[in-house]
Amino acid sequence: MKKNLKARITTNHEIAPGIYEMIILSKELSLEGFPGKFVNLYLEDGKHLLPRPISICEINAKEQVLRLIYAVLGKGTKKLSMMKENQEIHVLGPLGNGFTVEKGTGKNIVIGGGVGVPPLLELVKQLEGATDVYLGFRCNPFLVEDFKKYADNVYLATEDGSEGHKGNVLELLKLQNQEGDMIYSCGPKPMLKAVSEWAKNHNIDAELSLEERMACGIGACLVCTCKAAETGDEDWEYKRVCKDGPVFSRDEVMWE
Amino acid sequence: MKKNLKARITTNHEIAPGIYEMIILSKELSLEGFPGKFVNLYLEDGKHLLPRPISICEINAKEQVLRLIYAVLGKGTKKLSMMKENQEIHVLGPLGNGFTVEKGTGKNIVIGGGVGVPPLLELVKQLEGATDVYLGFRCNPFLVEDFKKYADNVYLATEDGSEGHKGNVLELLKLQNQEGDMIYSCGPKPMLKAVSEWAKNHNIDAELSLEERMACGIGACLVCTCKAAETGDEDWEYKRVCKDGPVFSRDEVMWE
Amino acid sequence: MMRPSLKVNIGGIELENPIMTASGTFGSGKEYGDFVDLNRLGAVVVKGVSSVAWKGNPTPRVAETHGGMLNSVGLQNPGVEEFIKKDIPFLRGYDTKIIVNIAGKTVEEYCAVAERLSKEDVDMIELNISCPNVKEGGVSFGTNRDMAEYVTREVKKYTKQPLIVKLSPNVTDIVEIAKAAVDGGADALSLINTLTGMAIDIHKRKPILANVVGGLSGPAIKPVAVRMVYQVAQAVKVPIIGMGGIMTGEDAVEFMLAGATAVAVGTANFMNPTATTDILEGIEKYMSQYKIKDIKEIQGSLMI
Amino acid sequence: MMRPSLKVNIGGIELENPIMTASGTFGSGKEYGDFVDLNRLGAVVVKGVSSVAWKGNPTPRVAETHGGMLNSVGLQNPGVEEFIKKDIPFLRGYDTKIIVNIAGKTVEEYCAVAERLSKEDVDMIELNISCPNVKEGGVSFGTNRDMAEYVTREVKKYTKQPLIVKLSPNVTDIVEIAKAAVDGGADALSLINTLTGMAIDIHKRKPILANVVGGLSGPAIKPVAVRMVYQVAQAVKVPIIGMGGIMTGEDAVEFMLAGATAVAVGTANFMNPTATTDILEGIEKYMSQYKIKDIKEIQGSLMI
Ligand SMILES: Cc1cc2nc3c(=O)[nH]c(=O)nc-3n(C[C@H](O)[C@H](O)[C@H](O)COP(=O)(O)OP(=O)(O)OC[C@H]3O[C@@H](n4cnc5c(N)ncnc54)[C@H](O)[C@@H]3O)c2cc1C
Ligand SMILES: Cc1cc2nc3c(=O)[nH]c(=O)nc-3n(C[C@H](O)[C@H](O)[C@H](O)COP(=O)(O)OP(=O)(O)OC[C@H]3O[C@@H](n4cnc5c(N)ncnc54)[C@H](O)[C@@H]3O)c2cc1C
Ligand SMILES: Cc1cc2nc3c(=O)[nH]c(=O)nc-3n(C[C@H](O)[C@H](O)[C@H](O)COP(=O)(O)O)c2cc1C
Ligand SMILES: Cc1cc2nc3c(=O)[nH]c(=O)nc-3n(C[C@H](O)[C@H](O)[C@H](O)COP(=O)(O)O)c2cc1C
Ligand code: FES
Ligand code: FES
Repeated sequence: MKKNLKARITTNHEIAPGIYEMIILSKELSLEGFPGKFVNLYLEDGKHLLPRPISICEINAKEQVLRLIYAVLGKGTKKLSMMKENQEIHVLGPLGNGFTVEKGTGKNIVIGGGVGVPPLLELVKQLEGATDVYLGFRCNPFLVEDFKKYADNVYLATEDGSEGHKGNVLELLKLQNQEGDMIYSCGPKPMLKAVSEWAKNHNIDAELSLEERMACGIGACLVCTCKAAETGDEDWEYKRVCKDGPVFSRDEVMWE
Repeated sequence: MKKNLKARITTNHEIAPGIYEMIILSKELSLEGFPGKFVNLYLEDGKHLLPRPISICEINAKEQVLRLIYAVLGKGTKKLSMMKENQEIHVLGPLGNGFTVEKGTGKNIVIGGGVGVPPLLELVKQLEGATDVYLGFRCNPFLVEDFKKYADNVYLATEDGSEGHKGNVLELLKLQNQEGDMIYSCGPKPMLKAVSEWAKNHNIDAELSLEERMACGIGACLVCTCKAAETGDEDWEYKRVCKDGPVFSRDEVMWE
Repeated sequence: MMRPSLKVNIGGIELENPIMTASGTFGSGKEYGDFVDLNRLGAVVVKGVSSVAWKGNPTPRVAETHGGMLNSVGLQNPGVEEFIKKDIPFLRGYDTKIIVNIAGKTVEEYCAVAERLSKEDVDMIELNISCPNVKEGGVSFGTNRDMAEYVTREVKKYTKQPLIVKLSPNVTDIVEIAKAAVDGGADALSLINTLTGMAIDIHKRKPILANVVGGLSGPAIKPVAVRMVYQVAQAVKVPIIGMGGIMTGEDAVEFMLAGATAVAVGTANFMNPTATTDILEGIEKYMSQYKIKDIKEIQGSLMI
Repeated sequence: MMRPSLKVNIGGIELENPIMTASGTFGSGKEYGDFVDLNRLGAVVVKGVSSVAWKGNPTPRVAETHGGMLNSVGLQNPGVEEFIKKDIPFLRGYDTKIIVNIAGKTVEEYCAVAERLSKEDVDMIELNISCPNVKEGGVSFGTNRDMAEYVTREVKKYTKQPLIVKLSPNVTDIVEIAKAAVDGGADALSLINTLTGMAIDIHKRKPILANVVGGLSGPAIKPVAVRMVYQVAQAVKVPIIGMGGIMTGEDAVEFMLAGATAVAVGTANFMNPTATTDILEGIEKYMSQYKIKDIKEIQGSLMI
């Protein structure tokens, strides 16, 4: 059940250039949290009315906290980054459908790019099968050590070559001749499109987590749609990223 | 010279029900401060764009602070009251013309009502002549002890009779058969109008401090006008409370 | 003490209270049902419905602006048959009125939806002649006096329920259009729909909305909405449903003082899913503060 | 490195940079001279001037709204003779262009002010056919195609300076009015003036403004202003001065991308007296970030 509440911020600090970690305390949210789901954060400043959707990076039900990792991109995330510990924040969530963890009993390939990396951490923690993780960054990787705790292998790519493979994750994936039964991925659209094609070519099932600008976050306003089609169906329709997604199966998403 | 700056709040707390004292630290403002002048306080929250004009209650040039006393009336003053010590606040000031302290060398009558009381404190401190002060409140008087420090006599009236004379200051003034050479007054319009008439009847010079809704605060936008006429002149014009006032001489103001 | 009455009457239909949802912001209520008790709403006004399914516009469909937002959904909807099958049974499970917002690209399409719904168990029809997000029809009906009257008159022939006409604020003279709709047979008026606006991403040098322009809603537009409600209330006798930036009970009271009989809550839902019932409670608080026993004492009681 | 050029040309007059003040928000610059170096402004657009002194409307003349404000000053001004005597000499002391906003209740009055100013040392005339705060004339010229063309054509006969026509956003079709002004001979267009709005004090049950309605300005209206600048820029060839809620250099860039040649800063001055030069610096920062050497590269460079 979705919650509309005020949660206390216990941590909010920079963990990599422009990347922040926010930990919020809420029993309800920690109980309802699920990998791939997200929360709406509200700025409540009179100027920025719309929520900022941020994925759940980690859940600790025992400590009753959610860990969120976000990039400072525009005015809203800038404001988020200036919020202080012990402040309360208006949160709506968990929202969306999340990944199908049950599909991950075989060999899993998890592919993340940039700010698409954080939502995959809780997933990797919960996946039963063997899991190889591919993480791509422009520069300044983050969360890599966290993934190493739970994954079988973690492969790293940076565009500037500062750490790991110089280039993108797709190249790395091909270099490794990676094999597997199930793919989970989150990241920028071009990356997801490439992952989707690679998965199709290798006949591997895949789940992709998309992003879109949102308003309600719960499926009522229809602003956050993406083009989707039932498998093999040419007659596409606009589906709601916030409610039907953010996680879609490989064949559902129609790329432009 | 007017200043546009950020000042540090050193104190901000309730001193009577719904009445707050805010002390702000600023060398520039404390040097330029003058009785009857005011400052614009900005909320900078994206929702409330217009400044809140608040009079200077006391100036301490040595400690480089201004004391402001304000009532929580609407949304903006509510927000002001929630500002914390050590926070910075955007201030523009000192604004307006202030009282003519030089006229106060004889016997002064100072009359304040409600939130019109605070701006008179620094005036009374600076007046050279003997000064009798009349303060009127609905209930819950404030600043009375401060005035006692500097005035020859302080007369108090409350509408609910909880302290001092039960009724308004005008009655008290008449009861005392108050005499004097110069009147200074600030308070609600009906009170100022009555003071003005009493002054005219007794042929005493008077300066009255008015209030009006403002935008620029510096005389450029013409939203804050009041009807004013040169002495004896029927051909009135709209004068700017923020720049030509807030202090006007008795004969200038045309009452509705 | 007697509980104050919040009942209002629109086109002969009595609503428990004046709180409605603004079309397009509340779906058909299902999603918000997780947060608010739909029984407490005066009426649920559903997302615009057309005779056949409409896909709507490409994304991005939303842009944030100072104190407001732009949307360019473009009336995506599954068509009237889907709506009848899925949403009416759901909403009939609650003790609230159902108002169906209808859309069309031609007068015939509007009439077709109205006729189809006339046989269904819905309480009122809201004719949207003001959506700025569809190229044909839609807004051109709402910005032309004669077209507004004509489309109202035609649709009125096909609907059995009271007909509300929803007006566009993007006009020189809102009173003229309001009178035209009343002349055409409108039983009530809804105003305002969104103001046409635009936002640009200066870094990409591109409009934020794929559709370039969109409809501005939220508190930013409230002063325009209050003004239009006030002007129209002076000129027509039918009830007005006021909307545009209502975020609090105080905002709702402002619209009723200006002349609205009921109010609709739109963008506020996105910031707070319990906005509708919070606003209802705000109105109740205002009424108890001023010892107002019947909400009708507020409506149009502005002193000029 | 060469300093980037911010020069813009309006009606044959070259401005050092695109920053102007919005009429009525900056007086004649005297008061703001305490805070900003007037030499750094592309132009000072002064408060509306009429042939004789106007008293303006009763107070309160201002109301705060969410992200905006309403004003109902009603063009209080001391008349053109006072203006010429006091303000022109003051402004000529600075290296900035002088643009005089003119007001009238009849076409004859507009022409009289224009004619009187044609002999004076001012750089341009801005014809305000869009003020919502005067009952006669004013706004009715700005909301009617034929009247807009007519008053422009007449005033043009009497003025020697380039003529800017300032448009009202309270119209169904801004492009139609813009074209009419250009047909009438406008050398440039200013848009937008304020949107007509209203605010109510729910505790007193009275309108906040003594004049009941007023003009909405500030960031709340920016999306409407950007949209209108964009639409008009597609339709006319004369330069556009964009305004409406510009608070930052980024906002100014947004207007220029939409098609404005210059921008005017209004309500922002009230929140921050150094807004004009802060915005100028914001534009310079944007230009250096994207290595833009000439501001003309920004203007209208939106990619659709
Ligand atoms: C389901 C989902 C999960 C997300 N999870 C994360 C995460 O875990 N970590 C993270 O760093 N980012 C995440 N994002 C992206 C994040 O929401 C945006 O970066 C953020 O909203 C930008 O806000 P801003 O105010 O800084 O930018 P601005 O550009 O100032 O925002 C303006 C408006 O556009 C919206 N917007 C701008 N960029 C995006 C975007 N990329 N996606 C959606 N809305 C956007 C904002 O929400 C706001 O409404 C997620 C997005 C979605 C849809
Ligand atoms: C020159 C001057 C000096 C003042 N000095 C003091 C003082 O020392 N102490 C004090 O308590 N109050 C003082 N006031 C009044 C004070 O400015 C208002 O009470 C305050 O602005 C109300 O703001 P709000 O947001 O709480 O009310 P809201 O009603 O929410 O404000 C809405 C808008 O109206 C304006 N407004 C509302 N009431 C007034 C008012 N009475 N006068 C001017 N603007 C108003 C606000 O500034 C704001 O722009 C002074 C006013 C003026 C003009
Ligand atoms: C996302 C969104 C979708 C909308 N869809 C519709 C619609 O389908 N039909 C309609 O008549 N109005 C539609 N509107 C307009 C609203 O019903 C309402 O008139 C407007 O948003 C002003 O109210 P608000 O400021 O409270 O949102 C929509 C508004 C938004 C924000
Ligand atoms: C207090 C005030 C007075 C104004 N007076 C005039 C005027 O005399 N003539 C005019 O053409 N526009 C006038 N305007 C409109 C502004 O010039 C400008 O078009 C409008 O405010 C939008 O810009 P902004 O949002 O930056 O303020 C006035 C605006 C305000 C707020
Ligand atoms: S954000 Fe409203 S439907 Fe997705
Ligand atoms: S507030 Fe602008 S002139 Fe007084």
